[in-house]
Amino acid sequence: MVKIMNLLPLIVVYPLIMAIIFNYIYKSKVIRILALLMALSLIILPFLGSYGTYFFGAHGMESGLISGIAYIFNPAKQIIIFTLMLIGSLVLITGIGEKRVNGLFVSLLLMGLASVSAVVLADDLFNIYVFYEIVAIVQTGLVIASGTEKAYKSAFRYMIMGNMAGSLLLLGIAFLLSATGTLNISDMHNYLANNPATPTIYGGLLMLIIGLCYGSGLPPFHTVKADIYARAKPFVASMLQTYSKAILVAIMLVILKLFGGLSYFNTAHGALIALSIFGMVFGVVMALLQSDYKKLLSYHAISQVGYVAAGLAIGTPLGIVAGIFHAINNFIYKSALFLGAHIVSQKKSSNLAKLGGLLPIMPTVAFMILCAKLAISGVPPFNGFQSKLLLAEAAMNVNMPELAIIMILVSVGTFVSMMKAFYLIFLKPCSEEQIKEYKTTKVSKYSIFSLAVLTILCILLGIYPDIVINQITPYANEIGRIWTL
Amino acid sequence: MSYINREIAVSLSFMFFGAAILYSVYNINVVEGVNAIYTHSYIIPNFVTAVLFDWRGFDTLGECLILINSVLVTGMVFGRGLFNSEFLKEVYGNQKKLNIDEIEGFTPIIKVLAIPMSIILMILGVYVILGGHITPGGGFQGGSLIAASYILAIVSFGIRNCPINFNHKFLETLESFGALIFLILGLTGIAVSGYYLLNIHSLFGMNVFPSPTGLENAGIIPYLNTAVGLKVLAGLSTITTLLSSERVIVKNISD
Amino acid sequence: MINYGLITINTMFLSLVGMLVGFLLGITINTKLNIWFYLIVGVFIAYMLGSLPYYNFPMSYSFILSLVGLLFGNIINKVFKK
Amino acid sequence: MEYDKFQKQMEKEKHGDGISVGAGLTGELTLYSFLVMSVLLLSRVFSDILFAVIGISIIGIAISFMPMLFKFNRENSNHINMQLFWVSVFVGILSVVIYFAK
Repeated sequence: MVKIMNLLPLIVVYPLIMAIIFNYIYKSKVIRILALLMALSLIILPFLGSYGTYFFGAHGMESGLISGIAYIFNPAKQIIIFTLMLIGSLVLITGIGEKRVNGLFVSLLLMGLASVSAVVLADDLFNIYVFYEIVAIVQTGLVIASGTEKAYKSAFRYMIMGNMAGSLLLLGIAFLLSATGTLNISDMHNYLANNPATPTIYGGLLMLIIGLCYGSGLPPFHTVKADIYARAKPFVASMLQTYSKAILVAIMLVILKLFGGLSYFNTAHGALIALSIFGMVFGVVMALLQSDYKKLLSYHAISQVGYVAAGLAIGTPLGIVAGIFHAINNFIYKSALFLGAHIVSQKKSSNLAKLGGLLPIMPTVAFMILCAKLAISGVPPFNGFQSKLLLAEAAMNVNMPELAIIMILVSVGTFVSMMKAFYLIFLKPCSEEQIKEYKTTKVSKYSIFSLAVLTILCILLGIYPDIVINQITPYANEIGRIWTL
Repeated sequence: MSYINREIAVSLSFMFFGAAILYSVYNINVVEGVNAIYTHSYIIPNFVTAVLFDWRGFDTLGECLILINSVLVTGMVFGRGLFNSEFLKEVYGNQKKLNIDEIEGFTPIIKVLAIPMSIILMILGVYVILGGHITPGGGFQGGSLIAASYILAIVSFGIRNCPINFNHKFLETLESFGALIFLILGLTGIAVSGYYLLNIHSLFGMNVFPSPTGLENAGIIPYLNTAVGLKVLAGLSTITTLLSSERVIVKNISD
Repeated sequence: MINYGLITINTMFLSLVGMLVGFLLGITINTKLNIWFYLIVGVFIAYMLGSLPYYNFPMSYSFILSLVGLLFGNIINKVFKK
Repeated sequence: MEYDKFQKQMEKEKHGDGISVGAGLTGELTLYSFLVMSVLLLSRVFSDILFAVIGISIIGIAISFMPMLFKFNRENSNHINMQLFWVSVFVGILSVVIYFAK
């Protein structure tokens, strides 16, 4: 039998190597071509590894404990990483169309992709922390890249919060290490399940939740997070929100895997559900108030984070399937919306009051944006409908109809604000001069291509949701626990 | 009026939070766990370095990348690779030369002492990097020592007449090179056995890092140490250069 | 004690790496360095440091050789400048 | 709460056109029904009559304060002191919930 080499670490290492090279050649002329090649090669990466546990440096089990750093790879993680890489490559392709694209932007984007994949893959708390920090810094950098004064300010605020949350997360990991003597998540869960709780473990749980909130933008960090989405370039924001959601899925699954089924987890479990509800409602209410398209979309990103978190926090197998599926759908349609915002702001600006009458100018783009808008509001036959249905079902199964009602209400709010934005951008009558101005400004073909790919995916997943769900289900069954209120 | 209420709320919540943390810290009861494995299997004399570069080498790689990223982002704050540099132009463009670059530095006494001290400090840094796998020390510490010698020189001479001339291209090359060595040494591990960052002791019958008896297991650790050292020195020096000079910003926003 | 094989590739390799790194740093130093002064001070410091464990030298060869590398790099820098 | 008053408030924040006011009203109602639903959920979780009574009175108070939206907006603003305030309150509440709640 031929032993096939397990190339799993390449998912992380290859983008990192390329990121350093891109940073080195940062103003060369071939950067566009190289970035295009890079974007194409990213998509192959998730298929390189083989399923199972991977030990770094061959440090596997020793005297009953995993001594080194371990990665766990399975179909669910594969599909998350595939979507991540797909969005990454589409954003890179969109970035090629920018006038001042440079190696530094590509480099930061790749670093972020690699680190988020590492967070998703890792079965080791400290490794998760290290790459989580890299993602925080990368996000700051990507916001600053847009170069406006507001971008600087919001990035600075994000960094201040990041200092606090990051150091608390590290403290929490130190607590858990001291209480259990290991950093590997599977080992740690075994230890926690067989030993009584100590206050140190409570400390670890508390800090993990704070870290989760910062990394994903759940309240009270939602204002900071929405601000950085809004101040970044819109196509960069589509990457930023993808990072946040992937981190949310990864860390939430870590918390569930560590503490799931333990008696003292109940209150924290309630807190997680409450946080996700807050995220949903606060996001959508703030979004309804915005008059800036980018800001509106960024608050919706927060609201969707709340949905994903709600699904995962319910913690039943169905809930986890719904949560991960919603996260994947969300990567797709939210990125499509942000790319749409990119196209719109290339035409004129992102201020809703100044826009209007764009429908006759670019009907195809308008149709694609409308598809994404319907997907985010949960209208069949788009993918958002499938996952929101699953989420509501999961909430009903644990005997929490109130949660399902809140989800539906928030969906209604989403629909209203999305339609408001659609009206103000595309349908509102506008003057002749403005139409002339629209006709002179050009939109890059690259961003329309990316938008089209994402729209097709939206419809595809809406009609055949089983492609994704079948991949996730085994992993969800492994982690989830059945309970009712 | 409502500030009072808010202050009370904040102080209460900090009290609870602080009490919770103190309660946790007070009840720490360390379980040995995986630590026993680390301390009982001998790789190299310095167990800390053994953990950092052998057992958990991938984490160290991540930490290096945090530093690299911070340097990239610091560069970005100062105008490198922005999509739109109008804000920086507004701040720095019109201003007629508040030039930090032309500050002459300190008194002659300090200048006389600074060069020998920074040279010795530099060599000490190299020594600390090299002894990383045997004595307490290693790449991070040694690299910071070398960066400190550079900072000493900059502080005493000013950036224009600085005797140690780490120009930007040199630092960038050093940093990329250091990180690439780390990443590619890891890849050789995959090529040899299929495990990333495997500590290879010998290749084709030759010791990877020739060392005296008792240290045969060092393998790639000294190389990793050197790579990290170069990278840390380059990263910290880049940040120093950026923070101490306006030239970089003016150059960045001019094109 | 037999001093056999004190200076071999196994014992000197570390110092040679140090020399390389020192050279790398040395080519960036612009001022002229007084070679004898640095060598004397370097030997003194190396003697005070002592050699690294497992390397049974009377003094720290890695320190001295790094210094030599740095000074050499400085000379090369001077030559190329002119 | 009257539509005209609400519109005037929205006018102050520079989005007074019909569709924006409608969106604002949706937001207000979402916020309010979220409050009702969470009180229902909480009273069911803790299955306590007293709690339900307190919850209903909270809802009553909320009605009298009715455009809550603008206050909510102010609390969620991007000022760093607001953000730090809510973060610190959050860590306090979370630590109480995790350590001391049963």
